[in-house]
Amino acid sequence: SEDNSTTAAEGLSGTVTVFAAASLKDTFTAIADEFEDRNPNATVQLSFAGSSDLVTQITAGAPADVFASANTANMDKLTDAGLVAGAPVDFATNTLMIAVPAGNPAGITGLVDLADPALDVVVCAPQVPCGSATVTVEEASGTDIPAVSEESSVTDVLGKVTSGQADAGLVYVTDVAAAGDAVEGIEFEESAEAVNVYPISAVEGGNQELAEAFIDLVTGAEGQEILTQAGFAKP
Amino acid sequence: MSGHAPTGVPRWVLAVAGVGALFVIIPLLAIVLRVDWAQFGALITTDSSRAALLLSLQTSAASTLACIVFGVPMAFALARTSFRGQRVLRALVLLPLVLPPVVGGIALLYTFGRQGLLGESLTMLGVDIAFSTTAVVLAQTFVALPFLVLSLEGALRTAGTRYEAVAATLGARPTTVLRRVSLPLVLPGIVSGAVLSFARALGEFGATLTFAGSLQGVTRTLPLEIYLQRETDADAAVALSLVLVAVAVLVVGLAHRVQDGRPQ
Amino acid sequence: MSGHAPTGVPRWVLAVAGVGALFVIIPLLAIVLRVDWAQFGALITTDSSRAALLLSLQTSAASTLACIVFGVPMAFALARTSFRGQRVLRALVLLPLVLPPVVGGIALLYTFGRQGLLGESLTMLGVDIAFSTTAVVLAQTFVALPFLVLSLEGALRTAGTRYEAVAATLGARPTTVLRRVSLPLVLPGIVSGAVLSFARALGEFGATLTFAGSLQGVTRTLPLEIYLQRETDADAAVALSLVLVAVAVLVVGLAHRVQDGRPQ
Amino acid sequence: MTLELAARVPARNFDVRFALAPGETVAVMGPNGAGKSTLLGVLSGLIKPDDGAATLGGHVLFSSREWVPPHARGVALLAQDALLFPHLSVLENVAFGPRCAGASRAVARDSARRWLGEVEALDLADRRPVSLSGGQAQRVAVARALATEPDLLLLDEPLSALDISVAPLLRRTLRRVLKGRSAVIVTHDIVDALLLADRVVVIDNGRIVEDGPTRTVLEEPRSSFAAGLAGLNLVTGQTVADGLTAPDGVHLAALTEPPLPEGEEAAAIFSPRAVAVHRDHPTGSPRNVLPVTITDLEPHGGRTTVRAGHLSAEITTAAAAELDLLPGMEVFFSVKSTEVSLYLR
Amino acid sequence: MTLELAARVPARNFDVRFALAPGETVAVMGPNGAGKSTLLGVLSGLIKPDDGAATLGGHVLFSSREWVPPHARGVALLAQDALLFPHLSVLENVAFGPRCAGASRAVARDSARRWLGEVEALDLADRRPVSLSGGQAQRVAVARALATEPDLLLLDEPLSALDISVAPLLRRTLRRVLKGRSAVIVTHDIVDALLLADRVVVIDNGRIVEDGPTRTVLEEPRSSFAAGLAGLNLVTGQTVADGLTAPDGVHLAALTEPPLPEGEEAAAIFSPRAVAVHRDHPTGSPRNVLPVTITDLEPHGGRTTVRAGHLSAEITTAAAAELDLLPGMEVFFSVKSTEVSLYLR
Ligand SMILES: Nc1ncnc2c1ncn2[C@@H]1O[C@H](COP(=O)(O)OP(=O)(O)OP(=O)(O)O)[C@@H](O)[C@H]1O
Ligand SMILES: Nc1ncnc2c1ncn2[C@@H]1O[C@H](COP(=O)(O)OP(=O)(O)OP(=O)(O)O)[C@@H](O)[C@H]1O
Ligand code: MOO
Ligand SMILES: [Mg+2]
Ligand SMILES: [Mg+2]
Repeated sequence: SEDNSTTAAEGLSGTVTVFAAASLKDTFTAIADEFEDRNPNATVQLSFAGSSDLVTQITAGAPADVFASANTANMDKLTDAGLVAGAPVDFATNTLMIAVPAGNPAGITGLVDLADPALDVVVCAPQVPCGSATVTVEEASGTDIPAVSEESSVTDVLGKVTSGQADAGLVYVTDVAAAGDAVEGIEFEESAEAVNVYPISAVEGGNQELAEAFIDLVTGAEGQEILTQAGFAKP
Repeated sequence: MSGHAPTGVPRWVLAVAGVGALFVIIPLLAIVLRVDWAQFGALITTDSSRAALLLSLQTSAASTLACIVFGVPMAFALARTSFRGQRVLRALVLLPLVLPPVVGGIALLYTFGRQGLLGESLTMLGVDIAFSTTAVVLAQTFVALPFLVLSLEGALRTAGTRYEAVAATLGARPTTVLRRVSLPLVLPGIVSGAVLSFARALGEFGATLTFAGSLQGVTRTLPLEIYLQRETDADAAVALSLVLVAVAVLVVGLAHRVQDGRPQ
Repeated sequence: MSGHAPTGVPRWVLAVAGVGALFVIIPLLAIVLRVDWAQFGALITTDSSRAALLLSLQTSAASTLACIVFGVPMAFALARTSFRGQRVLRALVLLPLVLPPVVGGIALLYTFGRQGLLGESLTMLGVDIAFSTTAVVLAQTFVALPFLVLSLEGALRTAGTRYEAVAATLGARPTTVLRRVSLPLVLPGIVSGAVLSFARALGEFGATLTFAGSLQGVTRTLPLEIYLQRETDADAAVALSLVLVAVAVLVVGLAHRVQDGRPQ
Repeated sequence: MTLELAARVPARNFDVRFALAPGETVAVMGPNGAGKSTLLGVLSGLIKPDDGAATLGGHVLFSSREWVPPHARGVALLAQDALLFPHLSVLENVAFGPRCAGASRAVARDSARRWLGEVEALDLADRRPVSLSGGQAQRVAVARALATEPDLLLLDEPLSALDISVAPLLRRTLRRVLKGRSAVIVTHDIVDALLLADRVVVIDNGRIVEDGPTRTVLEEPRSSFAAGLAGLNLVTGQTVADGLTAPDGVHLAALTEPPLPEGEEAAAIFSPRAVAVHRDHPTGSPRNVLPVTITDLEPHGGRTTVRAGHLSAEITTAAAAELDLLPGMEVFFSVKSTEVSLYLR
Repeated sequence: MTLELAARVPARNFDVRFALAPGETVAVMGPNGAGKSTLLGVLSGLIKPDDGAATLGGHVLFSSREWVPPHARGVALLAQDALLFPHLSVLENVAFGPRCAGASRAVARDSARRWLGEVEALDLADRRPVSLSGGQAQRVAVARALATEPDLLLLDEPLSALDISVAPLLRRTLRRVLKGRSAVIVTHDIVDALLLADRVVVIDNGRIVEDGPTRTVLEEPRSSFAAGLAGLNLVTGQTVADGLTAPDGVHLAALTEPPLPEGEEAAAIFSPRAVAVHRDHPTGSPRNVLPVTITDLEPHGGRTTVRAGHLSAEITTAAAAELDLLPGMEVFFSVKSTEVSLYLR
C-alpha cells in the first residue's frame, strides 16, 4: 500500500484486516493469498481465534475490517453491538463428524456406538457452537453420549483424539480433513440436524471497500472452491 | 539495620515505582468495576460455579501436597548437595515456570497420555489417568512445583548449614537432622512456598485444558469455568474472575505474612 | 560453609527428589521424542513461524526493558521503605504471578481497551493500544513484572543496607547511592530477574490472546502461533514448542549462572 | 567544630546528652548493648531519634523541626567492618567521597592518593577490596572516611575485627590522623582510650554514667564498668565518719582531705595490688579486713589475680601456691586505708 | 581416649599431625586464618581432608578407605556462637544429643537437667534461646555439648563473643567441666590457655609451629606468635660462642648451662621488664645494648610499654616522661645477659 507508483488498474491497495474463526485458518490463509495475488498492492492481515474471543476483541476496539464467525450467534452479538456494516452473508456450512484415532482402535461405526460408557468420548461444551450442535444431534438421534470431557473449543476435542487420549470425539468435517492421517472421520446421518452456518460481514468503521472485495472473493466461485476442498459445504 | 533504608530512596524512584504499581493495580480495579454487584451472589453460586470452585480448591490442595512431598526433597538436593550437571538440572526443573502452560499440557499428554511415553505401561497396570481428576492434579503440580522448589531453595541457602553441622556433631544422623533441625528451621519457607504453589495451581488453565479436559465436577476447574462462561455470560465470567483474584490475593498476602515472621 | 551440606542429605530424600525431577524432565523428553526431526528445519522456518519467533523476541525484549524500568524502582520501594499497606501492595503487585493469564488479559482489556477505564482518555489522545504490538508488550510486562520485583526484592534484602549507609556518610545523596552503590551491588539480582522476566514474557499466551489478539507479525507471538498450529499441524506445533523450550532452558540456565556468580 | 547533642531513642532505651569541643577526640566505652553504636548512628543520621537536637559547628544536624540527611552532615563513619565497596578499586573507594562532594574525577583521585599515602596504603591503590587483608582494608576505610574531610569522624570499634598482630599498626595510623580532629571512637579496649582519646565517656543502659579526661576516668572511675576496665576495685555506698559503708554492710576506712560530708553517695577505689590475702583473720596495721570467698584464680606471668566476686587481689603466684588458694575457699582481703581513695559520686 | 590425627586440606593450606593423650586438654592458638577452625572441622567431620587418617580411642574417624560421618564420631563441637536451635526450648536443646543417642524422652530430659545444673543454668530450662543473653546461651551450649557425653570435646573460641563481664563466669564453668576430659580449645586469649589447657599447640599458616606444655610454650616460646602472646621479646638466629647472632646482625649474649653447640638455629627470649631504655649509649654492666627506633608508646596504669619493631621494653610511665620518649626517636635498649634465655629450635 506504500507503493503508490503502481496504477489503480492493478487492483485495490491498502490493508484489510480479517478476524476469522480459528477453524477457518487454512482456508482463509489460502483465500488471502489469492486476494493478494489479485491485488498486488493490497495486504490481508489475518487474526484467528475463537469466534466469541473475536467478538469481544472487536467490541473492545480491535481494528477489524471483516469478521467471519463460526456461528450465527456470535455474528448476532456483533450486530447487537451495532458494529456490523451492512448485512451478514452466510458463506459456508459445516457439519459434525465423529473423529477417531488412526486405525479406529475402538471400532466405532456410528453415533450410537458413542453411548458406550466404556469408551472415552470427548465433545464440545454446550456453551460453544460445536457443543450446541452436539446437543442437537444427541436429541435428534435419541443418543445420550456420556462424554468424559466437554471442551471449550473444537481444537481441544481434536487434540484429545489426535493424541489418542480419547477413543472418539465429535468435531467438524473440516477438522477431520485438516488433521490429515492422525485421525479418521466417520459420518453419521443425524449430523444433518445440526448444520452450522458461517456468516461473514464487514465491520463498522473499517475499510468498507476492501472488506466488500474480500467478502466477494469468499462468497465467489474461487473462495467457495477453496472452502469445499477443505470439507465445508455451501450454505 | 536491614529492612528500610537509613539513607532513604530517591523520590523519583518512588514515583516510578508508583507508576509501576498502578500498572498492575488499575487492571484489577477495572475488573472490580465491571462486576455486576446486584447479580454477583447469584452469578457465583450457580451449580457449575460452585462445582468448579470446589474442584479447584480440592485439586489445588492435592497438588500443593504433591509439591511439598516432591519439592522439599528437590530443594534440599539443589541447596545442600553439589554434583555435576546441577545447574542444568535446576534450569530444567524450573522450566515449567516460564513454559507456556499449553506446551506443558502437550508435554504431559505425550508422557502420561494413553499413547504417551509412560501411558502404555500405566494402562497395563490398570491406571487410567486420562480425563480424571488425577490428571488435573498432575497438570497443576507440573506448573506449581518450581514455585516451591525455587522459594525453598532460597530459604535453605539463606538459613545456611551451621545449625545442621552442630546437630550432626551432637550425634544426629542425617534423617534426624532433617526432621528435627532443617525442616523446623525452614518451615516458614516451606509454608510460603506451599502457599505460592497453591495459588499457582489455583490459577492453572492451559495445561489443565490441554491435558485433563473439562468436565463439570471432574476436571473443570475455576479458570476453565471462567473461560467457558465467557462464551455465553461475560458477567458471570467477570464475577468468577474476581473470586479467583480474591482467593489469590488472600493467598499471596498470607505467604508474605508468614515469610515476614521468619525467625531472624 | 554454606553451599553443600557438611552433614549430608539422607539418601531417601535424594531418591524422592529424583522422582520429582523425573516428573518434570520426562515430559520435556516426551516432547523431544515426538519431534519429526526430518521435517524440523522446514517446520520452524515457515514464514509464519519466523515472523512469530521474531515478534516474540522483539516484544519480550521490550517488555523486559519495561520490567526493568518499573520493576527496579518497585523492588527498591518494597525492600527499602516501610509504609502502611506495604504488605497489601506487595500482594497486589505479585498477583499476576498467580492469576490465570486469561483473566489478566480481560483485566487489561477492561483498562486499556477502547471502552476500558483508561481507553477512552487514550482514544481521545489518539493513542490506540489494544491489538497493537504495544498491547503485546503490555500483556507480557503485566505477567513478567512480578518475577523481576520478587527476585530483586529478595536480592536487596539479602544485600542489606550497610554499604548504602556507609555511602551516605561519605556524602552521597540518595540518587548517588542508588547509582554508584545499590545498583552495582545488586546487578546480578537485576540480571537474573530480567532474564526470568524475559523467559516469562516469551512464554506468555493467555493474556496476549485476550488483550492483543493474534495478527501475524503484529501480535501473534510464538506461543500463539503454536496454539494456532495445533489446529492444523500438530507436528509444527511440537517443533515450535521445542524451540520455545530451548530458548527458555537457555535463559533460565543463564539466570542461574549469573546468580551463582553474585559477589559473596 | 563544636558538637552538641541531646537525643532520645526510646525503642533502644537511649537518652544521651553529649558535647564535644573542637578538635577533641572522645572515647565511648560501655558494655554490649549499652547504646554506643546507637550514639554514632544518631550523630551520622542513620538513626532518627524520637526527640532531641544536635548542632555541629553551629549547623543543625537535627532538631524537632529539621532533619539533615546523612550525606549532608559532614560526618563520616568508620565501622568495625571496613565495608569497602566490593565493585570499586581501592583508589575508587577512597575517591568516592570527594566525587560525591563534587570534585572532578582527576581531583578526586589525587586526593584519594594523598589520603592513601597518609595511611601508608598507596601501594594498594589498584587492588580490589576482596584481595585485601582485614588490616589493609581497615586502613583503606580510614583513608576513605578522611578523604571526605569530615567535620566529625565517628569510629565504631575500628580495631576489634583485627588480628592482634595487625591492630598496633592501624592504632598508630589512627593516632596520627586523629590528632586535632573532632572524633568519637567507640572501643572496648582501654589501650585505645588511653592512646587515642582526650576524654572518655562511659555509656551504660543508654545513659552516660561517666564523662571526663581519660586518665581521670581510669584512675578515679565512678562506674563499676570503668573500674573493671582499669582493673581497680570499686565499692560504692554512703560516706560515714571515717570512710564508707556499702549497702551490704561492708565498711571501708579511707582518708580524705578535707573530710567528706557524711551520708553522701560515694565510691571507694583501691588497686588489687594493694590487697593482701590471708587464710586467717590478720592482725596488725591494715584497718580494712574483708572476709570473702574466692571465686577465681587467674595466674598471669609471675602474678596471680585472686577474684572474690567484684573484688580482686593481685599477689605473687608463689604466694598463692604457698597459701594453697583454691576457688571456693573462704579467705580475708586486707587493704591499708591509705590505699583507698574515696570520691563523691 | 587417645586421639591421633594426620590430615591435609590443600584448599586451605592445611597440613597437620596432632595427638592428644586421654583426658588431656590442649589449647590451639595462632593468627587469623591459620587453620585452627579447620583443625576442629577435620576432627568433627565437618570438613573432609584430602588425605590423612585419624583415630579416637582406637576407633577410626577417617582414613584413606573409611569415613565416619560427624554424628557417629563421639565428637562434640562448641563454636563461638552458641547456635542453640531457636525452635527448641533450652531443655530440649540440651536433651537433643541424648535423644539422638537413643535415650527416651524422659531419660534425655533428666540428663539435660543434670547438665544444665552442672553449668549453673537449670533455671533457664524452660526459656527460648532468643531470650537468653550471650553468656547464658553459651553456658547452655556447653551443657548441650557435654550432654552427648563426647569422647572428645572441641571448643572454637567459646569465649570470644562474650562481654568482658560475662566471660569469667563461663571460663570458670569450662575449667570445671574440662578437668580430665579430652578436649581441644581454640583461643586467642592467653588466660584461657593458662587456665584451661594442659598443653598449647600453635598453628601458623596451616602448620603446627609449636607444641608443648602451656607454661613451657609461654615461658620459652619458639614462634614469634607465642612470644607475642606471652609478651616476651624473641630474637631468632644462630648460636655463637657467647650467645646468638640474628640474621640482621644483632648479637645477644646469653648464658646457657651447658653451653649450646655453635652454628645451630636458636631462639633468645627476654622479658620487656628486663629491658632498660637509654637516650645515649649506656656504659656499665649490661652487655647487650641494641640501638632501636621507637615505633609506639603504650601507657597502661603506672607503666609504659615502649615498642621498637618486634622488641619492647616496659618501664615506668614516670621514667618515660623523664626521658621525654616519642615515637620515631632513636634510643638504646639494654638487657643484662643473665636475663636472656637461649633455646635450640
Ligand atoms: N536495629 C535495631 N533495632 C532495634 N533495637 C536495636 C537495634 N540494634 C540495636 N538495638 C538495641 O539498642 C540498644 C543499644 O544497642 P547498640 O548497638 O547501640 O549497643 P552497643 O553499645 O553498640 O553494643 P555493642 O558493644 O554490642 O556494639 C540495645 O538494647 C540493642 O538491643
Ligand atoms: N569455607 C572455606 N572454603 C575455603 N577456604 C576456607 C574456608 N574457610 C576458611 N578457609 C581458608 O582456610 C584457611 C584456614 O581458615 P580457618 O578458618 O581454619 O582459620 P582460623 O585459624 O580458624 O582463623 P580465625 O582465627 O580467623 O578463626 C584460611 O586461609 C581461610 O581463608
Ligand atoms: O497462559 Mo495460559 O495457557 O492462559 O494459562
Ligand atoms: Mg556497637
Ligand atoms: Mg576460626
